[in-house]
Amino acid sequence: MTLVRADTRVTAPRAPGKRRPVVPKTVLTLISIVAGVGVWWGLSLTGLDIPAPVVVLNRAIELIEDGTLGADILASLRRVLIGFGLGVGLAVPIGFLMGWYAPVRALIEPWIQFFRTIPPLALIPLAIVLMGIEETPKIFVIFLAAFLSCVIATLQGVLTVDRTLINAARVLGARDHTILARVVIPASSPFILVGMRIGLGSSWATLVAAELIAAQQGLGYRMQSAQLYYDLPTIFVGLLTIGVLGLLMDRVLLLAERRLTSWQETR
Amino acid sequence: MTLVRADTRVTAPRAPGKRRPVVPKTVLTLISIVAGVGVWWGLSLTGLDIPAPVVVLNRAIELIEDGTLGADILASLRRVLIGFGLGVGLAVPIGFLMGWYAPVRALIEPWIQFFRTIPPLALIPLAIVLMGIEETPKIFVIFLAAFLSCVIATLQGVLTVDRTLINAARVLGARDHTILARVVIPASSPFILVGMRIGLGSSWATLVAAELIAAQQGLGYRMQSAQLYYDLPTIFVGLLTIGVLGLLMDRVLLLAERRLTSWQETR
Amino acid sequence: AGEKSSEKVTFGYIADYNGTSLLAVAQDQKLWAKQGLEVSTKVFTNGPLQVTAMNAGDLDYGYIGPGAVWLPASGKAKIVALNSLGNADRVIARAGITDLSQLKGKKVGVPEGTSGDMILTLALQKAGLKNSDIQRVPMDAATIVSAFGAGQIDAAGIWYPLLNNIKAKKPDLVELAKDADFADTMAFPTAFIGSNAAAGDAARTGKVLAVLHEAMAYRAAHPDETAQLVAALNKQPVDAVKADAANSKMLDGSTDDATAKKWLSGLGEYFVTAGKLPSNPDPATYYVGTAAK
Amino acid sequence: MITLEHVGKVYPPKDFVALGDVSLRIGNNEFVTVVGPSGCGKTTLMNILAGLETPTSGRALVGGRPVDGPGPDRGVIFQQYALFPWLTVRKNVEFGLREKGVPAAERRRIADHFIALVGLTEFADALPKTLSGGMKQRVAIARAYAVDPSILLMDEPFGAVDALTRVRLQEQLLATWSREKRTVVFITHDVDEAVFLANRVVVMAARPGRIAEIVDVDLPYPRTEEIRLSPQFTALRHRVWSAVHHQELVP
Amino acid sequence: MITLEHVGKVYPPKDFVALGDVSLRIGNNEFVTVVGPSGCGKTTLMNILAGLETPTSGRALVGGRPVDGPGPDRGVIFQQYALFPWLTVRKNVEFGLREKGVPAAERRRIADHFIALVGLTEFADALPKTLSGGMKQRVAIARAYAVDPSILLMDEPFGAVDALTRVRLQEQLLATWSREKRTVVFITHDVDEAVFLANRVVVMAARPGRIAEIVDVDLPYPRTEEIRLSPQFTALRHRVWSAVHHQELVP
Ligand SMILES: Nc1ncnc2c1ncn2[C@@H]1O[C@H](COP(=O)(O)OP(=O)(O)OP(=O)(O)O)[C@@H](O)[C@H]1O
Ligand SMILES: Nc1ncnc2c1ncn2[C@@H]1O[C@H](COP(=O)(O)OP(=O)(O)OP(=O)(O)O)[C@@H](O)[C@H]1O
Ligand SMILES: [Mg+2]
Ligand SMILES: [Mg+2]
Repeated sequence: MTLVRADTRVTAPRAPGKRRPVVPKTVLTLISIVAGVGVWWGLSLTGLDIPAPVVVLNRAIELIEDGTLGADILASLRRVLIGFGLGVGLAVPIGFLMGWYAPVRALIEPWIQFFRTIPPLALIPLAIVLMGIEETPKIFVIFLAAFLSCVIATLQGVLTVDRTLINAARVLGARDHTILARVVIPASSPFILVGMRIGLGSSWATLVAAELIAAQQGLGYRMQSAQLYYDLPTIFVGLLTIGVLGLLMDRVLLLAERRLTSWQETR
Repeated sequence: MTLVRADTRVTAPRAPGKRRPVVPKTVLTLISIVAGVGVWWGLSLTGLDIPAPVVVLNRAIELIEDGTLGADILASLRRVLIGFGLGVGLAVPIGFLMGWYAPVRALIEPWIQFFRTIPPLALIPLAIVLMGIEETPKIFVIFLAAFLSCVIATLQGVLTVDRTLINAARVLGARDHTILARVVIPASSPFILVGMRIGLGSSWATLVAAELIAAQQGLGYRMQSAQLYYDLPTIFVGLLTIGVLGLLMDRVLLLAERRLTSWQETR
Repeated sequence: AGEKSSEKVTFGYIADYNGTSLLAVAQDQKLWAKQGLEVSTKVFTNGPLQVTAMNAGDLDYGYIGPGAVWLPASGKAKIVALNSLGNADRVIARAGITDLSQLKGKKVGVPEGTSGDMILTLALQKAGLKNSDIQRVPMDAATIVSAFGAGQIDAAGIWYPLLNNIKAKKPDLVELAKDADFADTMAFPTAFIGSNAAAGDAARTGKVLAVLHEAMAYRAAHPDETAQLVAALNKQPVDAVKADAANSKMLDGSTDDATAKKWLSGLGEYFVTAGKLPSNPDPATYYVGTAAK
Repeated sequence: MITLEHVGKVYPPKDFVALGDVSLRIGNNEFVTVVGPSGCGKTTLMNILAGLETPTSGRALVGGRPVDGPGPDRGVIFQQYALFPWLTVRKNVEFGLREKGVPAAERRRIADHFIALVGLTEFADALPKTLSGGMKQRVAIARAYAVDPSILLMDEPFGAVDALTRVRLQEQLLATWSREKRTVVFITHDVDEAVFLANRVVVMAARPGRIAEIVDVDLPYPRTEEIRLSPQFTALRHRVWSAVHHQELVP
Repeated sequence: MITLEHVGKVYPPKDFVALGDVSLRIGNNEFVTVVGPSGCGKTTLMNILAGLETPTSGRALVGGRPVDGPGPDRGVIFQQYALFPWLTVRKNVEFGLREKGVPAAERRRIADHFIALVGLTEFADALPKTLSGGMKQRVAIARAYAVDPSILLMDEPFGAVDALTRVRLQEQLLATWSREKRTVVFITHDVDEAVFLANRVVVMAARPGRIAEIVDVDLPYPRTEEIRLSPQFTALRHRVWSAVHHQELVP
């Protein structure tokens, strides 16, 4: 049946690499982190109101030992994961609807851009009135931060999808929902990723605001109450913990991206 | 000299339009806004802690008449424009450097993602310590919000640029800086736009935090001090003004985008 | 000394009646110029930020409420003068709760580190309850207004004028405790503070004190005019400012050192029991009001 | 049955006339090739048949009904391949089958069959970015064949493959067409190919895009090398060639 | 002078051998065409010469120096056109001139000249997305010609244009080449075209990519229609054809 002869594959031993000896990325990242801690140390020595790394480390050890940090991390991580997950999960279909059906966009976009400009702090009274003081309003505030970043990115991604790919899917019989799942989402995954990365940052950055709402524990709450007592070491422990958790989640996203967008023909 | 005959162009009168009567976009946007105000009115009637639109409008008129609102808008707009402008202006070259030179990325990226997770509120003491209490720290906080959103988007845009276009530029003799200006920036403009739109929202959302730093006027300051007396109408005037200004700036961005990315072959 | 050229002073404040009144008077009556000072005022929303700015060298003097007195007490700044005694704080509860002891197991909103926190702690002590006997729900002051109004919490430590907003929604709420209930053991002074550096400059601090005292005298003599001045400066309605003013007892500058130190030491006691200070320092170490006089 | 009635296409914003006034009927099971100078509107015409563009005047009917969007009854091979870059060769070929609801095992069998047909068995799991231009084009061919549409719209489908592969693909296409009697609309720049494959060759002209001439090819199927070398073939070839280029040679 | 010394290219991650061991010398001012089955490594070879890919073994020299990245001395026409979609036709053509520092007025003159050469004068201000496939390809040609490189690397440059335009572009290319004596490496699938244009035809074979045979074309320039019809031409054509396909016919 085959009229064109199948090509046969030939495999060769790997050719001797000619790459210049390059410093591996992780080493650079380590150097960068060490340098950053150095700058911090330097600043703390200038007499400015910045606690030294050692002081912060000691405080962190204290907080770990009495279990506070662990409990705070769990409480905050849970809120961020749920809020962020819901935000991204909703942003992708809404962004698609906005990009696909112009009237939906005309109806929704002004509100999204409007709510983007509202500081999370200002939303809190409304959130409490509508959702009480349990977990819901806290997660909602985080959700909103993730959602609003991600939906704009998804929208732009959908608008940017190459028309010929959509056409190719349509002539193969694909309906709108399949085009969403199998063409638009993969094609706009670089945009969705940008939205997720920015949204992830926003989620964590909003945590302090979210935990103003009657939180009993959580990293944001801990920082907030430490601020009232000018307890800089605790604030720094909070900042660093949030930073490290955010960084780790970001790496997970990047890893996922590398797997999902390896098809791209980029540099 | 011409061996291939030049094509001649034929122009016809516009064919009779067959389009279905579609509601124009601006009408939809108007409907959406009216509906939003309706929802607001409805909420204000339920006895929730929300002032009615009329009350807010009256307060707005008062604030306009005594010149407060105008002065606040000017002060805030100036901060946002400068902070946002600097943020975007720096994000594009830094994002390019990160995307183009892997070591730069390895060095900088963790810090960017780290600072993304820090709530602007927590930055304020540091900003005061390092930059005093004049305009600089206020603008800096806004700058950071815009920069951090935009730099991640630009980075992703640079990473996503089609390799063949870069190759085409290189075989035409382009050096790195020309490739940046004439290939990478245009090709990643949809990404940069996403970063700018999200960054614009963040800039405005950060305004309240920025104006915690010894601001004498500004929309964020006004809302903050209205909160001392729980003066909800004034808070709402602030929120709406910020929302409307943010929306207008967003429209300007979209307009600029439409002009800059009309070359795209999108749906 | 510097008669010819005026000395520069930066002064932080909070835009309520307590925080603004003296500065508004001083500006209106040109009291600064009289002392050869040139002032630049900076508005803040809380005390700790002013202390941060002071320690960064950007601010010479500032204003704090009673909840932030632990800052100077722990050596971050010096108190240069007492301004007023707060009488605005209340413990409130929803209708049906008639006694402090009934707060047991209830959800109580508290803006931590403020005078609302203080009045609640004192009230609980008086009723023989521990912090763990109630469900303490930390939230900021504006949030308490919403949460109480929406019935999300049963009680709260809060103050006027915010309380007026709550009353508008829940006219039947009950006030379980007020500042005056603790008048014999505790006062709630608001204060002007100076950075450690600024307070060390006795000559200039003396001039600043002179301004403040003269303004206090004017304020005591002309309460209505003062309210007008504050309303104009902060762009607030005069009625709201007056209502705010009624919640505190304005000092007129005649308070003697012993009384001031008694109040401060009482506050220090509270901060120690609340765990915010390791020990109660002698007010003389951070109160320089008369020393400069 | 495909019918074009006075179809015109004007592109905004400059009111550029891509197609002037095209009328054409293509019978069921007919094999029509389309030739014409670069930019004369061949792709535009095909997109209208596919339902991807709407004519600005006139109308296009397929099976008696106006074309209203694309459908799996009309398979399309695009000039620019339009492979899904995130799917492997096999998944690309399976795409349309999935939409049709073919079960997984069957899908794979069909896909592998057509991948073998275009000689890419060894590359079934490769991503498009690792393929050469000609290999991409062959994937696009396999993908369109796999859904087994009753109408095949092919835009220069064999343009990027070498001569021998091209001949084999031509023979393969003709064999399937004779067996399963599809309707085929086939755009090409190769006049030889146009005559060799077609029942009728539609010659288009540019500015505005229109049909200049229709050449009937009365050669018997199966088309063999002999037919290719026959004087009849040469004559037809010449006729199509001059029909394509006459309009350009005369001012 | 272009020299390839035992050039090999292995693609990760599966160690796929795109080029086995290719050695070749191309003299100055030579016109070499490259033919070979789809996927045999023609584009890969050209990318190595252009400096866009590094060989994994062996080395490539141009003018005696190892190729170390691309340069404006080597103009490239890509198989996929690679136009800048945000630039008009004219700006695309001017791109390389700008890099060379040609002043604006001169730039425009040159660009318009080459745009006219490929018959797109009316479309000088159009964006690529409004062009047909063949028109895009012609823009890519004009863009490469405009920088006037001493070496031209062309990957199936005339594949998407109609037959007449193709003949004209061929003649045009030969005329310029004879006049200005450039070195041209020209990939094509059209055996006719390969023989008609070249001094030498390099025939490649696949799996692994390698040179199967080099056919010298001893036909005089200028190449005319007469030469195309000469028995010598037919013989050469046949020889190249069987060289391309021999390897595939024998298992
Ligand atoms: N979106 C568009 N906007 C404006 N003009 C367009 C657009 N698409 C196509 N055209 C014009 O329509 C004409 C016909 O284009 P089409 O792609 O149908 O040509 P073609 O016959 O397929 O050419 P080729 O053989 O080169 O592929 C061209 O002149 C082209 O410039
Ligand atoms: N990035 C890559 N990764 C893996 N394999 C690749 C890559 N690029 C090309 N190849 C393989 O190298 C081989 C040669 O590709 P190349 O593009 O050079 O072929 P070609 O001769 O130009 O073919 P065509 O005539 O179809 O364009 C092909 O089998 C292809 O699959
Ligand atoms: Mg076409
Ligand atoms: Mg190739």
